[in-house]
Amino acid sequence: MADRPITIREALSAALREEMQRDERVFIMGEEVGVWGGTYAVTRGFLDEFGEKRVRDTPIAEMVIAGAAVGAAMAGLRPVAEIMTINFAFLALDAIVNHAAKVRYMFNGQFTVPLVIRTTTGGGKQLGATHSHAPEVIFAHFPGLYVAVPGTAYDAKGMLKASIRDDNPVLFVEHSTMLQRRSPVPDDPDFLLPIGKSDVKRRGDDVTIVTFGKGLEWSTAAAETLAQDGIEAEIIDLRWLRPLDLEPVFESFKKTNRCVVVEESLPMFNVGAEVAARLQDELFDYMDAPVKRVAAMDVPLPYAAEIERMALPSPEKIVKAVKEVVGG
Amino acid sequence: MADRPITIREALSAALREEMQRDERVFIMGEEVGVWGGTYAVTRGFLDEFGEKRVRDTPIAEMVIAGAAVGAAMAGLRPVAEIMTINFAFLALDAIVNHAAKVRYMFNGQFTVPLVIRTTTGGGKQLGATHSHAPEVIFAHFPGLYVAVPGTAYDAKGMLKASIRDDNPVLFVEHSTMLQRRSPVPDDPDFLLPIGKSDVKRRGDDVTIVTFGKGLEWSTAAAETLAQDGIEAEIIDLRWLRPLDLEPVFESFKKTNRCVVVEESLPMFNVGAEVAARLQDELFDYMDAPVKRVAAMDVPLPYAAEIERMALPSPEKIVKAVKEVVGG
Amino acid sequence: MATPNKETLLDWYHQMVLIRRFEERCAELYQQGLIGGFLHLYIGQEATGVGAIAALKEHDHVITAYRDHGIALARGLDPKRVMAEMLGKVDGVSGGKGGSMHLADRERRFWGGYGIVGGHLPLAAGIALASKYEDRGEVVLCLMGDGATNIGYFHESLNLSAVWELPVVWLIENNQYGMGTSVARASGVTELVKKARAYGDNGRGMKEGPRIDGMNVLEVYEQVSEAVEYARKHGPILVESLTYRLQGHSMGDPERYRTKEEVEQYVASGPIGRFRAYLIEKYKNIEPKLDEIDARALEEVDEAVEFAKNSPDPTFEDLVRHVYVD
Amino acid sequence: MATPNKETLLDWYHQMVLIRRFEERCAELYQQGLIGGFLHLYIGQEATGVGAIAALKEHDHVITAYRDHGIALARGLDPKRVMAEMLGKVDGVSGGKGGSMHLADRERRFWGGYGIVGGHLPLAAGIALASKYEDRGEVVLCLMGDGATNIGYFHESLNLSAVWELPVVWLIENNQYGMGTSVARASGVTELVKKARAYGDNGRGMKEGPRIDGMNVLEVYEQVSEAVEYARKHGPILVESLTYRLQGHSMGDPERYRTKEEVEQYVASGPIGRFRAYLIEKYKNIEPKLDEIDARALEEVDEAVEFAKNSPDPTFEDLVRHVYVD
Ligand SMILES: Cc1ncc(C[n+]2csc(CCOP(=O)(O)OP(=O)(O)O)c2C)c(N)n1
Ligand SMILES: Cc1ncc(C[n+]2csc(CCOP(=O)(O)OP(=O)(O)O)c2C)c(N)n1
Ligand SMILES: [Mg+2]
Ligand SMILES: [Mg+2]
Repeated sequence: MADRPITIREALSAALREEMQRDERVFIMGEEVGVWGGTYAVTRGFLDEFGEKRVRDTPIAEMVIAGAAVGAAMAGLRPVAEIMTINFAFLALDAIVNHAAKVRYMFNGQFTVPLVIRTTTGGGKQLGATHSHAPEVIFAHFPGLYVAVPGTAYDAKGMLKASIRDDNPVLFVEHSTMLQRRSPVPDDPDFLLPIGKSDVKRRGDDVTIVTFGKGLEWSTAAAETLAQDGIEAEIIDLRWLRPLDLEPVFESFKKTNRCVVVEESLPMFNVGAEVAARLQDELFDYMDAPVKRVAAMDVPLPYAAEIERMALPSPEKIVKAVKEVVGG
Repeated sequence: MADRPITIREALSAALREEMQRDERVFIMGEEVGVWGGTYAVTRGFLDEFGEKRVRDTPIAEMVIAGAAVGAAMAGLRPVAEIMTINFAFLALDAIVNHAAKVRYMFNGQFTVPLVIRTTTGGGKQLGATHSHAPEVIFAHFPGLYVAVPGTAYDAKGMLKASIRDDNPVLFVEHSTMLQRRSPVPDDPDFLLPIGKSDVKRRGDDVTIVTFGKGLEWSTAAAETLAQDGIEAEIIDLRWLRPLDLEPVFESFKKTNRCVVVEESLPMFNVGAEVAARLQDELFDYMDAPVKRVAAMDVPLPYAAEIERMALPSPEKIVKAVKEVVGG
Repeated sequence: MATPNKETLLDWYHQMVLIRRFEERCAELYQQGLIGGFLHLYIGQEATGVGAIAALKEHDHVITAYRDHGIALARGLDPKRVMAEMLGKVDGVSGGKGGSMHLADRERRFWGGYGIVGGHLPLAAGIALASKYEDRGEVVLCLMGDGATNIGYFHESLNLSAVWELPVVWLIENNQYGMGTSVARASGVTELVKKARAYGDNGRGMKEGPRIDGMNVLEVYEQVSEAVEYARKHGPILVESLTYRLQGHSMGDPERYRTKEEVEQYVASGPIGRFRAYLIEKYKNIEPKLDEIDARALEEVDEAVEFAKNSPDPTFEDLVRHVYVD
Repeated sequence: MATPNKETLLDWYHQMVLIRRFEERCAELYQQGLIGGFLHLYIGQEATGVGAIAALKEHDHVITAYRDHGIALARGLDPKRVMAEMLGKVDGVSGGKGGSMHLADRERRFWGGYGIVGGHLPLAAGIALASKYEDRGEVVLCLMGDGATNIGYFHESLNLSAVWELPVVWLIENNQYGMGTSVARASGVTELVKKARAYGDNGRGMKEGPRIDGMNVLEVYEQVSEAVEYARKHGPILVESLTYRLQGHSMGDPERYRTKEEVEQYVASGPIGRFRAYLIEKYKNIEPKLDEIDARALEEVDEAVEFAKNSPDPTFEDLVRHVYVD
């Protein structure tokens, strides 16, 4: 079947619809997933198509949204629970870490938690400090969970379908400012992408840019600017923070010997730290320059547009970092 | 006044008592801080000494323990709220990050949050997966908060007193297996240690060990073993994960050119990642070997003693890592 | 409780109209792209905010959720500075860093709007604790939506306030929906004030207060006044105000969860029209005065917008300031 | 509800005695350092666990907190494997990885003990949802302590179960203390079953069930049986069992929060003694049979310890297994 260009929103919608059609046990629950049609309109029409049993609006109660989804998954269903935004997932941290991620382990494999928790991440929308986090990295700290951070419609669809079919709990993190981004996506109802595989999004020999989610967009723009200056960046999209697949990063670095990590996370204890630490450990002899990191500034995000923008990564900041590592 | 060797428990107790005596606005609240005398007996006798108004037992309700403490702090008190163990602080993540850490910023400095949240961390006590975290690093990810991780009685006292007197919110993380450790501590009721200063705990020229909390104990034991082989380790105790003071680490590394980071955290997106990333960035030309990291294994902690031990750092693992970086 | 005289009633009328005009203007400015983020209007709920805050003393405290513009104005925050906050300017009450959801004014003892549903409830308990701890005799008025009564924060905060006998009036603004979810679809009990029964009994702990007509500013004032005095003397009380939001949850709400007819019915019985009719009935020849107030409110909003537009943007220095106390 | 015959009653007696002996042995093994971590004994609460679980069908579900040994044994888990878990051995019900607080047995539909207070309540709601979703007619019995009723999880879970009409019996084991905090010091309302009123009303949502004498296994059985049938037909119900823990919260509790006299009074009216007296009264010449059961229970515990001691320790492979489904 031919690939059609669709938006990330459509890709998510299609993935959910196909998996719900395929398997009766798959259902969705969360705030405003039903009557409203999803805060970001991802589940519009689902209530009519699948009915109240499988499209379940919940009270505003993140602890039980996550926790009840864990229980339902343990007991044989395949819930796709939605936490409206990752800011509110802080309230569900215990349910996610102590239960979703651990019941299998601590009961010695007796239980399985085939659960997907979908949520949206990211700042840049003038929502102020309580509503502008991109903290997916702190969830990825904990074993037992997978953390998906797709950056294209293609990835969103293949990764979400794979997450729903997988028997492990997945925190599926969509970027709220990217839902309108469009790319070709297979119609094939069995189109799946592997769990935990990063992806080379652009080829280049001069520098490796490691990124994910919104960082992909910024990095791609930066790469275009850099190309005009004759610097060809290779962009590795991690796609998953857990399992974290650094093989393609290592491969690339062996060629470029230079790396910049780009993410919307806060600047400390983040993905860039892990990537830099692993690179210097694994490929010490290949390092021609230190790994540089581009992340958000170390402040809560403010409301006012201009200063919010200053606090976030940008193609300009990436270009600057790349130029530092390629020297000159 | 002469320094007396006391335990960490006594140091914490003395710090709290002195600050409560000094300032009426300082009070403690939390589960079992009163009648029980503190789960770890840190506040034994406080109820009798200070009365019910200032020693407040709470229901089992971590969200409101943290959140009410934030409100009380904003309104002029200086609460020391206790979250029994850091495992339960997951339930308070929203109150800590969205409110304790951010109300000052998002309201443009109108409010001040002179709050200390005391909690205990760490595995190694056969408590199983829900009760055996050492996740202080995820809290340190967020600006607006300070995160203290003392490893000696001296530090515990000076840091806790400074935290109580400081006008910023501090997450004060005590290691539950170290409360009986003893060291000399000044009696001086104005003995304070600066916020955000790491400390050289051992001098040595061959390798820099960066650590905190329980890691200090393991690293000290490792250093003794290494000394027998003629390897002198310099141990830097971070003492705070936020503000993170890497200056002494850089100083040390300029001399040793080799570094191992030791922590009880999980292995990804942790303190070792940050330290390694910063070292390779700041002191690229001083690196004689990659920075190595010793952390917990990437599993939830199990109950059975022997395998729990395997999952945690140990002096042996540190010795091995050091020998790798010093070559040979 | 002081019986409101004519001047007071006209002041309330002014506040309600000012809020309405302010919110309408915010909607326009949002469409023009001058206000960003989420914008939650208070249109339809004016009587609750104005009546409840009128029941407080100067030294009492107010705290609410993100639907906070009306509360801020009722509490006497300067419309200019509130509007400047909407536009993200340095003269905004939160310096342009808080935005629509995060207004606050320490001077006016308005502790803020808060974006996390239920997240401000424990703060309210803590503020009340400080009042009690220092024997200040101050009460905290904590407003929240109907949807917020289902979150864990509600339970823990109300229970703590009951056990510690804290001076809080917990006021539910039941506007019948939390986003698109009606009360009956979100809560096991639909008379929300009954939730008090989980926190008190036989005169101990939480008091179950009244369910009041939140579209009637006088009733709100009277009932909340009693609740405030109860809280000042005895401890926490839960009150429910039945109201309605005439606009979407926030800008861009498709409003699939309710019918046009339902909304129109509430437009007809809106709090401002009702109060205006009451005043006309009560005081003869008051209409010119009311018209004058209407005109003044519009002017104030114009001035506020003007002020806000002329206020500078925050700078990099503002961005990095106030993360910590220096 | 089937009226229990003699055989059934003797079976309950056996379960209660087995639990008591098991717990006593655990205390010893803890002192000897063979059991690690925290150890929360069920001594004093046996009638609640045994009576409540007897009210379930095979296909129903049980879930509880960390005070779970008694519940596990009442649900028919093999004492050998439970003891092996205490000792952290591979033959333990959780392979030695869960420990005392985290027992579970999928076969017996015992979903586990959980260490986070209130953390298992949403799981119970989810398990009940699965039953309802697939029309299985199964009920979930979710036990919790009195202290757990104050945490946000309680509120959110009970409310969700009410809104979704989930087949759950929420059973509060009110042993009067959460660690050292008495019910009255922790909760605004002290008759905990009244908390149902926040989640239901007029036959809708949560049903307020009975407050029962949790020291009387027959009463527990009868009342919980009714509650289970209610839940199976209509949806959630909250039940409170009044009981007492005769030991400290966990090993090493200084017990400063209660007097010796209080404890002794409950020892005197303990559930096993009371039930034994009832049986002797009801069936003549039953005493030798009861003595035999007592002896058998002791043997079973001996065997369990023997088995546990002989079971191997988990290995590195166990350490790294089951983090994910492969
Ligand atoms: C913890 C949390 N969950 C979800 C949201 C998203 N959200 C914002 S407002 C809202 C509805 C709140 O309804 P209600 O409490 O009735 O207040 P109203 O908007 O009607 O004033 C939701 C779900 C949030 N801000 N915080
Ligand atoms: C969220 C959380 N907070 C605190 C604790 C520590 N803790 C363990 S048991 C307990 C008391 C629980 O009391 P209750 O629910 O009455 O159960 P009981 O121990 O009496 O059976 C506490 C505070 C915990 N395990 N989880
Ligand atoms: Mg509402
Ligand atoms: Mg109890």
